[in-house]
Amino acid sequence: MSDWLQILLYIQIGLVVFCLIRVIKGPTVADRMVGIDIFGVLVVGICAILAIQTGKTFIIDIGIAWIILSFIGTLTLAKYLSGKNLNE
Amino acid sequence: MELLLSIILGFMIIGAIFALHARDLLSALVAFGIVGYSLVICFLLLKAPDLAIVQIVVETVTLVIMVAVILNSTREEVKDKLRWQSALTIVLALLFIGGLVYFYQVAIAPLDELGMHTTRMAEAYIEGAAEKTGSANLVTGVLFDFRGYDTLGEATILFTAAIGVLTVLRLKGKKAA
Amino acid sequence: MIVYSLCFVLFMVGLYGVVTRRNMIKIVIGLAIMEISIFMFLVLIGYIQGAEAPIITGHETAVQFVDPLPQAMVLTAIVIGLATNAMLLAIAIRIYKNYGTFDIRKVNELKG
Amino acid sequence: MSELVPLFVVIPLASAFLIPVIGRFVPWFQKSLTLLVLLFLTILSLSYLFTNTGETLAYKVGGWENVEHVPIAIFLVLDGLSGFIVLIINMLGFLSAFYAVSYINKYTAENNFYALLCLMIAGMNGVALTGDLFNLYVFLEIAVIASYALVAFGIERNQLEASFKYQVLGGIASILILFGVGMIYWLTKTLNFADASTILAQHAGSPTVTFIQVMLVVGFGLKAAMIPFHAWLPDAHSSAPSPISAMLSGVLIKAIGIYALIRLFFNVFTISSEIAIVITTIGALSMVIGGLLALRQWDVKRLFAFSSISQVGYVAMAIGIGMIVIARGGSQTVASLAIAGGLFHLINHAVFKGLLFLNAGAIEYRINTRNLKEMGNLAQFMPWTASTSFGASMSVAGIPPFAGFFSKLLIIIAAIKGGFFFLAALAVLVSVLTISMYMKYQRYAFFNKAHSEDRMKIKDVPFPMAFSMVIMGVLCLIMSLLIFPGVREIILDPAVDVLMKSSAYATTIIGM
Amino acid sequence: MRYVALFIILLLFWLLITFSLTIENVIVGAVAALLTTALFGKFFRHNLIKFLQPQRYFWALVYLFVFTWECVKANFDVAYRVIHPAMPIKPGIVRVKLNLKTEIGKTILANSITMTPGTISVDLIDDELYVHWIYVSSMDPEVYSQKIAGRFENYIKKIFE
Amino acid sequence: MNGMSRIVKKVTQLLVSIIFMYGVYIVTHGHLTPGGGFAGGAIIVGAFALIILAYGSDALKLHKEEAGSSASESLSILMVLILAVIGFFVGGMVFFNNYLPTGVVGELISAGTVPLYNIFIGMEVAAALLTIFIALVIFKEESK
Amino acid sequence: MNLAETISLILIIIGVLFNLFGAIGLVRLPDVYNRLQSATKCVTLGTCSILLSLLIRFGFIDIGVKALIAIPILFFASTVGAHALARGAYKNGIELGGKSVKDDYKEVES
Amino acid sequence: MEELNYIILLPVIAGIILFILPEKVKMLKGILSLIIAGITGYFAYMLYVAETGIFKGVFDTSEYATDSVMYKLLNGIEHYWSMNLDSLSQLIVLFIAFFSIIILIYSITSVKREKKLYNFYSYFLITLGCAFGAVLADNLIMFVVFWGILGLTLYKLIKGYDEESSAAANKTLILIAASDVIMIVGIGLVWVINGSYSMSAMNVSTTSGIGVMAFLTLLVGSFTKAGAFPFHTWVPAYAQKAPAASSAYLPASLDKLLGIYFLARLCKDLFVLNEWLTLVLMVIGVVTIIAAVMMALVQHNYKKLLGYHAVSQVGYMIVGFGLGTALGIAAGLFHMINNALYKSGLFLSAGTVEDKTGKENLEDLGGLSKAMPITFFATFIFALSISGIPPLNGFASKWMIYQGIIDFGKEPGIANQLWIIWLALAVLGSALTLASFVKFTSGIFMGQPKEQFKNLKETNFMGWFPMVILAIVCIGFGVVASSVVVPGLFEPIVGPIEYIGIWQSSLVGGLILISIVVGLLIYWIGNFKNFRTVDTYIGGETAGENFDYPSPGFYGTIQNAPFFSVMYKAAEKRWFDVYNLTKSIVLSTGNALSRAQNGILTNYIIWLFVGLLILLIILM
Ligand code: NA
Ligand code: NA
Repeated sequence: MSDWLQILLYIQIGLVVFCLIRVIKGPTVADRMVGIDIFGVLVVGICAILAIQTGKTFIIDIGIAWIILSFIGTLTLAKYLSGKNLNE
Repeated sequence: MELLLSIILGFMIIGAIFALHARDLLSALVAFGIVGYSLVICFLLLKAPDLAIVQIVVETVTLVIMVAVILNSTREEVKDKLRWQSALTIVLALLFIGGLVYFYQVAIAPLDELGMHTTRMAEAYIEGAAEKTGSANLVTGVLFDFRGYDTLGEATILFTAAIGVLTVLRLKGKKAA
Repeated sequence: MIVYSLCFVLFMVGLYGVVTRRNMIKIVIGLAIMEISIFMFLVLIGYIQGAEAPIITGHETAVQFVDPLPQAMVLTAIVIGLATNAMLLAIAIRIYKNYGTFDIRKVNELKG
Repeated sequence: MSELVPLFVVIPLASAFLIPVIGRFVPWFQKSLTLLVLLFLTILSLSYLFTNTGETLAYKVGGWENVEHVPIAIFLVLDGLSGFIVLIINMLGFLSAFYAVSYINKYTAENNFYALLCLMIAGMNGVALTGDLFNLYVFLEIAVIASYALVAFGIERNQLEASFKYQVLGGIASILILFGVGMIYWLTKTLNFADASTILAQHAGSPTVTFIQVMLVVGFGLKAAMIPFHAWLPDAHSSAPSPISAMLSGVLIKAIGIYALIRLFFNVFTISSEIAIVITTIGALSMVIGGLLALRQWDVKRLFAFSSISQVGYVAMAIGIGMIVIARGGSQTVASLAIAGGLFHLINHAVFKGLLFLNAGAIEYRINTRNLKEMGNLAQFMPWTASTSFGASMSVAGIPPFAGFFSKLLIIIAAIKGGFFFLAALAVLVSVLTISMYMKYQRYAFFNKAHSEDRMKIKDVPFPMAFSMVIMGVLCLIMSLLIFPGVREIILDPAVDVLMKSSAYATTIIGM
Repeated sequence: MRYVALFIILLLFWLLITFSLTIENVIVGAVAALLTTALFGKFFRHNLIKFLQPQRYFWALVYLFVFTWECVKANFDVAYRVIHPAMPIKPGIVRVKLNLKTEIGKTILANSITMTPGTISVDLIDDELYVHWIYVSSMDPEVYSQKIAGRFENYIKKIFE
Repeated sequence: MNGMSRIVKKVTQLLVSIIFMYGVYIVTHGHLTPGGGFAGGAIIVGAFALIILAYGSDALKLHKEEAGSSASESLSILMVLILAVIGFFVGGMVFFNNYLPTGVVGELISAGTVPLYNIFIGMEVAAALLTIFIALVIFKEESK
Repeated sequence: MNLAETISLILIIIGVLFNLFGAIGLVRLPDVYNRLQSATKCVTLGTCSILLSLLIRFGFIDIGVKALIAIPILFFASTVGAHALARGAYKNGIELGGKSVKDDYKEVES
Repeated sequence: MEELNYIILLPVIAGIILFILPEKVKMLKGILSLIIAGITGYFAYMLYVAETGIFKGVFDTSEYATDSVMYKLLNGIEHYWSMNLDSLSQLIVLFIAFFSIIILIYSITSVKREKKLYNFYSYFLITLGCAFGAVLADNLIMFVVFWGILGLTLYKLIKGYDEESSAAANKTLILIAASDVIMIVGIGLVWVINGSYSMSAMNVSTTSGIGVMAFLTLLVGSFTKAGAFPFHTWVPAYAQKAPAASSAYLPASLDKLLGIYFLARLCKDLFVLNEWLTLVLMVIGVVTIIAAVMMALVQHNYKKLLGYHAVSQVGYMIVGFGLGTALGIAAGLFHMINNALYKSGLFLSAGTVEDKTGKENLEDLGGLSKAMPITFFATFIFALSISGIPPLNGFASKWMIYQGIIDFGKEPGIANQLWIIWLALAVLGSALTLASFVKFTSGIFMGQPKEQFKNLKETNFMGWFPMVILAIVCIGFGVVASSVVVPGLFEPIVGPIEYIGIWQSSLVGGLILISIVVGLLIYWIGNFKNFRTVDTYIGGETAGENFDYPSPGFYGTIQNAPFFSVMYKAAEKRWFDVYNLTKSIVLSTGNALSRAQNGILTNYIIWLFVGLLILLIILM
């Protein structure tokens, strides 16, 4: 079980590379934003796997915090894309 | 562990280089965000959940205020042609970086390997910290009890920055004559 | 020790950015990257192989915790970094309004 | 008395936190609170110096006792040296704040000004008092972030430019300092000065320690604006509002630069002659190059700013000489003479440079220029400004009976007695440069012919500004008394003792 | 009413995340919920009478299963398209007319559509949902409206309207 | 139309109070779980930021808010200081004394003053970040 | 390894696989809208699956419940995020990719 | 010996108190100052007749031996406050008091008219006190403190409200203060060698390099104060721009007294000179004589002309001390006193003339002898005296110097071998002095009186009285030089003067005569036409502007001579001015360095890290 989890954790961490590739390749800035948005969700998965591994509740807290903040970050970027000032 | 961290750090380095080279500021921001978020993964792996959560927060806040700044100005990158044409410059730069890295290597060689850390001052923080402070989260215990004074300073810095930002961004510097 | 070295390389990348970039926002990013490398460095110092995160959940018996002190330091340092970045950005935007550019090389009225 | 040590930080912080709230409703609140607080702290530091001559007061924040001789609390240490620095900080702070009462009138956001000033002072007091490496970094950041904002306080083009460059360079320095602190923790597993010093002593001379030392020299060297880490200073110090320039040049670069440097290199690291030579060399370089650059300036505040680099170079060089002599086991007399000269010059520079910036502010306040070529003949119309600036100029130029003369005397004589003839010659050379630049200032600002006819009607500055300047002018003169044993024993000697008995620091603190 | 509902929801949320029923915890949670309600109550604009009708919860459960199934299908669909060497895609944005009245219903639908095969909601203007579709299989509005929204619309109607 | 699309607004209505609540949770459980005053405070700011993003700043009547946030910032950090200074008077002239009973490790009401520090730091951070955020977001200089 | 553990492991494997597909889609698909399609859907579902595995593994105790709470939040956050990004991208003038066959939204925007 | 304290503290404290009085009551301030000066004069006399010795611990703090703040403040001051009263300081103190009284008398009416000269009397009195302090100090640090304050008050006694005077004031203080700093090095070196700051305990050999350095650095201080080549350049600038009372007080009298006093201390008590140092002194002496007088010859501005002479005369004193013999030192001291007498007199008369006419250039003046007979007479005496015409005092001291040089030549040593050169140049200097003073006197007082000066009247009593006193003393000292003055004033200092070899009065007398003839000749060459203008005036014709006194012609004649033209051009470009030379070097270095401060942040960061790398390379 724990070996499996370790491998899955590494795979999940490895997936982050795809986001990095997208962020670097672009080509539009929206693509890059998608990259970072997905990155956030992937990390929630990492948190979850770590939580299973260690059995510590608080790691889920980090995951939830991440969901929330990544949501806010994505909205900020999206609002930027739509050409509005953040306070409009 | 060390290998995994090294790989993530490698990604971070690549992301950082891209962030610095992106033609478009917003892309640079996004890439920088990736670097900061990757740090969170490292923190998670290094058993620093407190830092992970704070780093997420800070990275996002930084991102948001940077976006606000760019929205208030321009996202166009400054047109700069790097004057790195001469091989000499590159060689010098590499020598420079190489030199620093070399000295750093020499300096850290006798120090503890990763994971081989021992505690001295923190020994007392860990030993019986729960009884002393009653805080289950030792980092919080350290922050607010053993080193509460540092934390007061930290909060003060944020306060200072807020006052400073308000000061810098106020409408008029001088009263109308 | 390879991690520590990579950390330092990340530091140098940030430095490279601060030195070569002309855009003030990029300079801020470069500084932030340098800061990130230092945070990483400090946390690495406090890491102990096989130890637990320094939070008592009530289940563990006789476990070793990683050193909480570097973590507390980094936490403080992260906030300080945020504060300095906020100040820098506030100044940067004000400079943009005054000089019409983010190019630090064009912001050079003070010299000599 | 030791219970009062945290007050140096707590009180200015509290006033900084109160000002934005209450200052909104009570118009005179910011000024009066700031003044009261700073006056109180000045008196407190004086009372420490007069009542506890040379005694070290250590305060453990949180009341945590040492565990098996390992200090775990953050220590606040008030000894001769930090008492000396704290006195300078708060005294200058008080005078600058008093001056600002009318100077800052023309700006908006006065509340923020006083809040930031209090924060800066709290930060510097924190740096001066702390006995903990990381705490040093934290309070240093409070002070510098407040100073970043204060430099840009007027939000004019040049202020913004200066502030940005200052922040970037200061940010790099802070990162290097944090890096150094981290490496010390890595090596010693402790952050306490005293505790770390006992462990660092076992590693003295190892490449690791040398690397750390270099990081810290560069980091704090930048904060102290030593050549070649000085580039931010002329911009920032000349652009800031004058009371702030006075604080920056007079106090900040010393409290968070020089003081931190000497505290660490005397009391935490084992004094090594290599580092001592580095500090001496950097000091001498700063002294010469700063002087050469200052002489050609026509912007009066820029002139003062470059001169600060030069004068702080004197301080660093003198203390470096002291370090070399101690490291080589040379004569105690020479070492203590050099260190006393350095510290004496430090306090002198605080006063006269502070005063000079206040003078420049007074001139700017009345005729709205900093360019020497646009001044002239002001001595006839601004007698207080002119006479105090004369005192300050003479003091910085090292002309008796002003205090600056005696500190330079000590430095030069110590250099000669220690066999550093070349350094003595440099000190003399720079002294001549200094005289020339300040005579240039005197000539073009206060004498010469008036730049325009409408200047003929100007009046001297309002009372608060004049008052601060006069007090500092008088200080320029009466601080000469510091050379006499009776006064020296109270103010200067305890500070020198801390540095001379550098290893006693650790044993005292750990024993507490 | 709205405020009370929000308060209850928040307190419930609190108790779930803290997962503790000690008296202190409930008090702290209540205080926090009260504070939150006071601050953000005005943003909580839902018609709450409906939440008292139990059949809506039943349909919600049903919807959950349907939706999960669609979701899984969607994922295999995407996986297929992504892994297929030729990448069989034919993307486009289509306009879907909604029959829903309530704002919350439309929003849930839009979000559901985002999670289901090959579609993603781009904008909601009046009653029309603009959907990016990875494989535009039909050009007929009737057909694709049913195909994209129809699956969920009825359930959502039963839950929210 | 001010703000973002209707979908975003609707979901914001659902989420914003949850986010705020979560922030409060992080703050108050700082001594038990990761996070604490700083992280929680920042999440609380996230709630406000979300509203500004979704609805535009008019929804919060910003000019007042900015003043209010900097005032509450001052007050809360002052409270931190007062908490620390109370140590002077309770238990032998000790600054930053943990003068409250430490309780049982792992319980919500434990660790003496630590949760109180967390709460006030949380408020301070929230107010400070909100101030910075608002200042940067609504910053518009008079035309030069 | 008991049943709960096995199921949870399977769920995790499924989740990671979905994440993998999403990530591949993120890299392979041609334009931003398509990338959003694949990435949002797969990665959100994958992550939800992993979170669900926590509930299965630990049951209704604090950790499982917390994971359960995370799922709807994640659902709303990521779908709305995707929607906002898609809309923003369109408003920003990022055209549909070359393979696109239909664009009804154009009329609204123009 | 309380006078030792009072003579220093009384004027200083009085000066500080006078700051409080408003400028409106300048006259009152002057009278008060005069009273104070009178009292110090009494003290000076008391000290002159007192037994001599070293007095330490004059501030006896034992009675304050409680733990009071005052005690703490003053505790330890006795360590610094030690004085040495010997015959040399007795003499100097006496003359300082004398000159200050004389000049104060003059100033009471003249300074009243100087509108923008603030706090003249305060600085005057502080100067007085500090001059006493410097002369009496035994501790070198105490000495240098007083010495430095004198530079400061010197600066304060000039009003700088126009371009030139502010430049002059600037230059003055920079040079003076620079020399003070250099003196600190000397003091440090002396401390290293001798282990104490006490002058009386000092007898430093100049065989070692460190000893030579100590001597030379201290010499710089002495030379700058006295105004010797190459540190003299502040003197003419100051003399031209300062009020007459200031010029007469400091550069002309007190600074000379002090500078030469210190030179005497250096040569006589503190150091044992080696022969190379003697040579250096001789060279500097004669160069000072010749260079300064050459510059004086071509001046239009009569105050500047006097300034150059004030420098030139110092050369004779340096030559005197360079000789190192009792006769030489006595001659140097005698010349110092004489010079102070006639030079301050000349400044007073120049001030009077300027005050009356408002003109600064010789071309604009002429024929004032009728209007101002007393001034003319006094000036005439001073001019003769400075030119070394018997039987005036200038003659007497120069005579002693020539005699000294001749005797000096009889000893072995490098400098001694060259005695004939020193002698010739000294004589030439004397001749040139005469030439220029003929020009000075005739330019102002003789020739065609200008229309605008027709209604001039003699200055008032307070104006001419000091000049007359000085003139009388000049004559008196000349007449009774060998019988009273030298034995009475100088032999107590240098010991009985032994004349080695024959008393070559005929040779010396001949030299004096030669110098007079040569001087007149030079004047005649330069002013050939001029005699004719004077003739026309004597013939009773009305002279027009065409026949104006043509000083420029005189200027041209010498300036165009082959060797001199090069030198004058160099001087015009200020190549000899150590101040300007250094200034240009320093400024160009600063400009070069400032290129690095180019406003580009990148560069700043690069320096930072290059510095870091260099430190690492050096240390690791
Ligand atoms: Na925490
Ligand atoms: Na405590």
